[in-house]
Amino acid sequence: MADTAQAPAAQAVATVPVVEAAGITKRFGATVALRDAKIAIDPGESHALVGRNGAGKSTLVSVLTGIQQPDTGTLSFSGKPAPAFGDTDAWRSRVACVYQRSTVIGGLTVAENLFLNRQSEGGFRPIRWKALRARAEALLAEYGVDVSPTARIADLTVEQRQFVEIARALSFGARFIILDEPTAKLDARGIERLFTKLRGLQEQGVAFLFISHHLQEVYELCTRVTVYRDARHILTAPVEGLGHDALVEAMTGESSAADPVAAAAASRPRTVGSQPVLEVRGLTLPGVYTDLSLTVQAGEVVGLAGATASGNVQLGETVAGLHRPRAGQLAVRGRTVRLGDIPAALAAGIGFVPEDRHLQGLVPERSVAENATLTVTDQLGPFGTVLPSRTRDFARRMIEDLDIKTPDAATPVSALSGGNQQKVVVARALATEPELVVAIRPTNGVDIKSKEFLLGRFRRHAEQGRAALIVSDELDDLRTCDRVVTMFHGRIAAEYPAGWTDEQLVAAMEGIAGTGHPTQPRPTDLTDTTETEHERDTKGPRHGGHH
Amino acid sequence: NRGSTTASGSSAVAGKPAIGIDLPRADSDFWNSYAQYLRGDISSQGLNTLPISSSQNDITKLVANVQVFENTGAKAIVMAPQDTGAIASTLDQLAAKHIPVVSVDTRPDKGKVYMVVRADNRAYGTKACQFLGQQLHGKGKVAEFEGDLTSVNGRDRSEAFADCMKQNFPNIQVFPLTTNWDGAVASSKLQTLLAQNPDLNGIYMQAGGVFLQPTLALLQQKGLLKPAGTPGHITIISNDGIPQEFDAIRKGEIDATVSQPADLYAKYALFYAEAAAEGKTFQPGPTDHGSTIIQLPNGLEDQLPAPLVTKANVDDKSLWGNSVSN
Amino acid sequence: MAAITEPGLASEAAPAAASVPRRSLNLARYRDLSLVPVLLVLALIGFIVSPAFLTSANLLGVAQQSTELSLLVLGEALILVVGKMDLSLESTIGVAPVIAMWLVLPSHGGRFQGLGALPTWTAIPVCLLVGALIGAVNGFLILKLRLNGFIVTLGALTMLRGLQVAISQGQSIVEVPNSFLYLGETSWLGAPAAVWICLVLFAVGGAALAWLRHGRALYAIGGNAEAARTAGIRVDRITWTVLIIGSVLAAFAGVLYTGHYGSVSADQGSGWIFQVFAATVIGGVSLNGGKGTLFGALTGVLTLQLVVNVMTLAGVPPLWNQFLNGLIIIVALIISRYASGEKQE
Amino acid sequence: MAAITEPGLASEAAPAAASVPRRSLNLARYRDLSLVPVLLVLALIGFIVSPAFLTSANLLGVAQQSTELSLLVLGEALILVVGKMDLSLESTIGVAPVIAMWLVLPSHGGRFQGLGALPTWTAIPVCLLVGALIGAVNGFLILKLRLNGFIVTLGALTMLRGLQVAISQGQSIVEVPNSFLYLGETSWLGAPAAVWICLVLFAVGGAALAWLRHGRALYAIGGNAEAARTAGIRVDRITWTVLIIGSVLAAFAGVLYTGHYGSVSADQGSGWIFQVFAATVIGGVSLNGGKGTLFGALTGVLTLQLVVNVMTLAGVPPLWNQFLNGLIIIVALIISRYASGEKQE
Ligand SMILES: Nc1ncnc2c1ncn2[C@@H]1O[C@H](COP(=O)(O)OP(=O)(O)OP(=O)(O)O)[C@@H](O)[C@H]1O
Ligand SMILES: Nc1ncnc2c1ncn2[C@@H]1O[C@H](COP(=O)(O)OP(=O)(O)OP(=O)(O)O)[C@@H](O)[C@H]1O
Ligand SMILES: [Mg+2]
Ligand SMILES: [Mg+2]
Repeated sequence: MADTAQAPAAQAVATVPVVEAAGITKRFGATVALRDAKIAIDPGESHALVGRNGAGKSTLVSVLTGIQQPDTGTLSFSGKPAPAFGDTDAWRSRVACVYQRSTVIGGLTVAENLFLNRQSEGGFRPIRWKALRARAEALLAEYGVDVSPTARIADLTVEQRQFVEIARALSFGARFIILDEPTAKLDARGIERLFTKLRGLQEQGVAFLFISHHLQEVYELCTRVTVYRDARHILTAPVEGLGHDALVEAMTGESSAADPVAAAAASRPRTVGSQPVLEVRGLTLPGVYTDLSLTVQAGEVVGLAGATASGNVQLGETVAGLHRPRAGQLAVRGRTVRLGDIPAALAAGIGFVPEDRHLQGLVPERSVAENATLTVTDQLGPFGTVLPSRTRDFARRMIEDLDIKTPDAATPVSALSGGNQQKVVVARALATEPELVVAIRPTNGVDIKSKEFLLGRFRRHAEQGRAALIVSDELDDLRTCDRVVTMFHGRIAAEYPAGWTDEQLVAAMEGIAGTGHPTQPRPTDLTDTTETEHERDTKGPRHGGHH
Repeated sequence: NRGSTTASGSSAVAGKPAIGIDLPRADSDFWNSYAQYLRGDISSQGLNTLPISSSQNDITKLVANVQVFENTGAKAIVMAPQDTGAIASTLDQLAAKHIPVVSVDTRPDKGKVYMVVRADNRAYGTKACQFLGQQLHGKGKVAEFEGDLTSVNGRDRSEAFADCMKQNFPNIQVFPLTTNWDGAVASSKLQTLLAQNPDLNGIYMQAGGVFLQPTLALLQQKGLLKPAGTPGHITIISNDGIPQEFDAIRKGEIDATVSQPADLYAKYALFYAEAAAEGKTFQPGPTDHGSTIIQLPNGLEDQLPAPLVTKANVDDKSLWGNSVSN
Repeated sequence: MAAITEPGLASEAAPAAASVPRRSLNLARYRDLSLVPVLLVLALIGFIVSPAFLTSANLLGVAQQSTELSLLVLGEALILVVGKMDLSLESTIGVAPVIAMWLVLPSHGGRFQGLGALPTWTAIPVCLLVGALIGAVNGFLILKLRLNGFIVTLGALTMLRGLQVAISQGQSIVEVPNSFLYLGETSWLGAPAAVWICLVLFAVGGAALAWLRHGRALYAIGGNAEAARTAGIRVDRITWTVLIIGSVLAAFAGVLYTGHYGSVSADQGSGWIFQVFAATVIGGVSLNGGKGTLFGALTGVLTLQLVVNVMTLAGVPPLWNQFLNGLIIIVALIISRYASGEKQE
Repeated sequence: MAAITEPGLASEAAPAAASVPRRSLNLARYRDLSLVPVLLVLALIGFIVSPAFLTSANLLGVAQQSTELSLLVLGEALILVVGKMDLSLESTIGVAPVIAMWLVLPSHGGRFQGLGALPTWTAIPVCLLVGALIGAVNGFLILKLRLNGFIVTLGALTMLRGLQVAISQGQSIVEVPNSFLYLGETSWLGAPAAVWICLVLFAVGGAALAWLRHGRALYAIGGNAEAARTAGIRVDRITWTVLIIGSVLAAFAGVLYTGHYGSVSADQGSGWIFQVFAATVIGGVSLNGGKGTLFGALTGVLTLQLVVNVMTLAGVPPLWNQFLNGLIIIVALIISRYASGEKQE
């Protein structure tokens, strides 16, 4: 492998793709995940793979990394046929990968996860932990992630975990690396750090397959792009010269409407009702946020922006009843809501889209219908009964309403692609027709069309005289909002009416906004003890009950 | 902490040698009666005993308890090893330490014992066979509730019963049913058997304490519980001699039982233990209490009488089942 | 999975979505019938080995023998679906009746000394109450103290059995209140009362799981407790309730047992928990929670009981009895696994 | 949790990373010591109730009585860490020696008829081989046929016990090969050989789990098998190996048991599995896999054994024996849960 780095060798293999897959077909029972799909990636190129949810991207990844065996098709690395299925070591020597699903082990330390199955040369060679920890520390430093190698993954934030995943994948020294939606779990600052690292590797001639639903990232990083649609290969073309709209059209198969911003702006009603839907007064959750007040008017879509440790997510969760704050009160349509009581919050008319759909959002084995109606089981029949017919009809309505791509209402939700799973979670939240819907990173891992759709859906919800609170750090999400409130270190940093610039908002999230915050520690900076506090305190409610 | 009190109490009991006693299990009628007799005799004879332990039918617990007796200065040990094989090495250890052992109810396969106090389980089986054979005039169908295949006593009874039947009553068809000493299992298997052979006319249950009530309940439901003497009556002989069986005999629900003398077990276990501690010795031959001592390869055995109890002698006061204190 | 799709959904879905493969749908429908083939095979063997097998007497006998076990299985199935475990059921079936009798039976006369603290008619209610109490305590230890459920209930298993021995002084109680005996002895419409009662309880339970809001919640909680919580389901409260119901069912099984066998033996139910789990799991209920139906669990019980019945009829040599028993469990497991086409765990 | 962080970590980490919260670090250090307080309390009680407690004779006795159980616990701990379960260990400890003797003992003379198929010296190797075979079969059923491990091994438990009964005809085998007896009888440096052997095995196992890649793989697999697979760990192969090792350890426990008690009894080890799980789990090994240490498991065994020892010394009335036993398990569980400050489940 190493010799391919040298110029002459590189010349020799230049024409031979590092990976070439052709005629790949993969079925999962009913669903065809890949139909006669192909892809070819040249040495040293950064190749983007885009497509709507369920297009088959991740499936291709699992085929390229030897996790799943294709039903048909040929696969070769640098001209040589792919290793036998199951010969994991051989696969890993050819391709490293950051999977869409987390592959770190919560019980183990950061150091061990980084070097999992490579802690020592041989299976029976003793592990030298000190050295290992040192290597881990060095490796993490490259990403500016300040986590102790001795910390347990379970105690890390989502973003820190993602960086451990990335660091591990990139540390194999492979000449070909796959990243399946690596930025989905990162905030702006984190994405920056990732890209600097990737560019470094690009210069060393490492080839990438980069999957993302953020097209600007594609333009930023990649030279060529391949588009999949409905499990088929649609096109492969150089990125420059391929316009945003053309790309979206290729992905969706329909000429794309105006971009989400415009769409949202156009549909934005000038008449924001004057009676408040949500009133938050002086909420305090020790170590997370202090004395927060916030009001959301009827017809309003409010964005609650903030970096990882800003406490915006916990505030959203508190409104939904997940945490019981120490002080403050919360009223919906003027009626105060019992704090820290999820059922009470629901009853008061608060719908909730949790941050992590796998941990908090879905019952994987259960059907789409049941997941979508989980919050309204009291409306599906008399005397506490749940009538199958009503359940089905209700579910069918939600499936149409949010155009969820599923074979049937009875399909277990685990068989849906990421984006469609997210839609089911949103369906669950909207099912109660809540006065206020609290959505945390609602477009996480959702394709561009669905993203437009979901944001538009929240907008429509607001226009029916209700309101939406969108907790996120993704600018796309926030653009659709009438107002954006930014938080920093558990306090409200600034507030922007529509029409803010990206710079303004990013700055505010980083704590550089006018509001007096002298220091601006990196969001993932764990050396700040107060933030360490956040991490542990907020884990409890959010990840408790998941074992 | 009863440990120390017993110890101090014992010093009051003018220097009598300390006896360690282990009960095999706490969840059976028979062994609880045995335990009660033990306590009675201990207090009445003012014996010096270490705290009584229970090994919950687990040989490893028994060995652990015996080890404690060793370390707390037992001069003799009374035990009832339900597993007669696995006690071997422990007996050797005790022999090495010159601590005599009285084994109640079971006869260790190996290892030295001072005295085995038990009624002959093979005799149980034979007596039951004889009784049934005569009652059924040598022909018919008999169900046999065997205990646990891993239990020595159960096996002795089964074998003796089978041998006797084969020799003396070839025309009686025996259906052996393993039950692991579980009344529910016995009941369900009997129910199945009755469906298969409605003309069943005899039952031998190897442990009345376990099988009596479930069997009676089943026959009751099936309307097969006819008093002795009336046509269609199923002849039942049980084993143990617990009061419930006597009641059943009086009511004519069952015909007989073999009384396994819990009182004598307790009495002579203590008697021999004390004798052993004081260094007395015994010879094979008849004893003063209507039993005979026989020689074993690894010690002596006092084979206590196990009378057959029928309507005729069911009210005999000398039967322990009639004098048991509850 | 079909074990957990809404009733009717799978069937009616077929026309609705052509995209849905027939195969998975069929599996869907068969999932909780996966033991039926096993039952048929057993029935066939039974029929071959003895004409007595197909007599109503025999089959009713099997049914009656299944009652107590099936109630434990019913309770355990509910508990497993909600994602917990309770081993102590096998002791509850014994200790609950004993405590009840200890409280109601007179303190003198009769071999077993009760307290006579309560009138005799209260025997059954008290018994059930004791069951509820046991379930509540287990729930407290598991849900509030967050102790490991498996091992807590394992401790409870030993402790409750010990309590029974201590109270009954290791003796079986023979003079039992008539209310107990009644249930064991009467038959309605030619079948033992206990059988009818069990059928009704299973029907009610099955209906609740399929059509009741709180019933459905069990699957949600078992499938992903955190997701259920964020959906506004009172996870702890419902789980706790289920644990209590399970123990009450076990206590009621104790009532039937006592009536059936006419006495409370000191080791009533001991060692049953293995059978309970075997029946529940070969019946298609997942140990990881969120999967399975009561109907499946019921077929599990019947399978185990039929095995014993057939082996007795066939007159299997006692020495090989236990071996065959274990072998058949495994074979049944394999058959049901392939009949349902689903990987377990 | 320290249970699975690297050795020495706790101590070194403190300076290394100020960023890691001190609290979790202390937990880390205490996690597998969480039973030590319990042991101390027991020792104290023992010391109070009887002077005989602190004698070397008594303590060595406890140690020796722990040996067989501790080997089963060692095996079960490994299997639990890798995320599986094996109930059949309690039968393997009995059936493996029996089969071995059946093969080596002469076919006539002696109460137990063997086949005399193999020379006597092969007794122990054959016994271990049988163990390996059992583990391999379990592995096949669980990993290849994808059957539910809990229930497969439950079936195996019954089946193997039945096999033992069938072969030994329910009798205990008294004339055992000397190689078996030797291990049970000899002592080295004043302590029984069995004790030394167990200590060594635990030390080896603990070291492997702490310092070997294959050892660490167990935690990875138990923690998240999918992730482990993507990391290139041969999940099935390693799991299978662990299952085999577990059964071999059980077979070896059978050898020690036979030597210790001078015979193979037909119900050798039956009912032990509860104790095995109790010891393992109160020792801090998680039933969900990926957590726990062998040292913790060992403290679990000692706790259970000390309880029996102390209760006997204290002369607990036999009727309350079992009750206390269960109660103490639960109390120990509570203490260790709060000592480690971790939610179980
Ligand atoms: N294990 C599985 N079982 C059944 N169906 C599956 C499985 N994995 C994927 N699918 C189906 O295959 C299709 C492709 O899934 P895949 O995850 O590759 O989409 P994707 O392009 O990665 O979507 P996303 O952008 O949301 O990640 C989807 O329809 C999905 O439902
Ligand atoms: N991790 C947590 N942090 C803060 N509060 C919590 C947490 N878990 C539960 N609560 C509070 O405990 C109460 C119960 O919430 P939960 O969602 O657990 O419902 P439940 O426990 O099933 O019902 P119950 O209220 O009867 O306990 C609610 O008020 C909830 O806010
Ligand atoms: Mg994907
Ligand atoms: Mg709660």
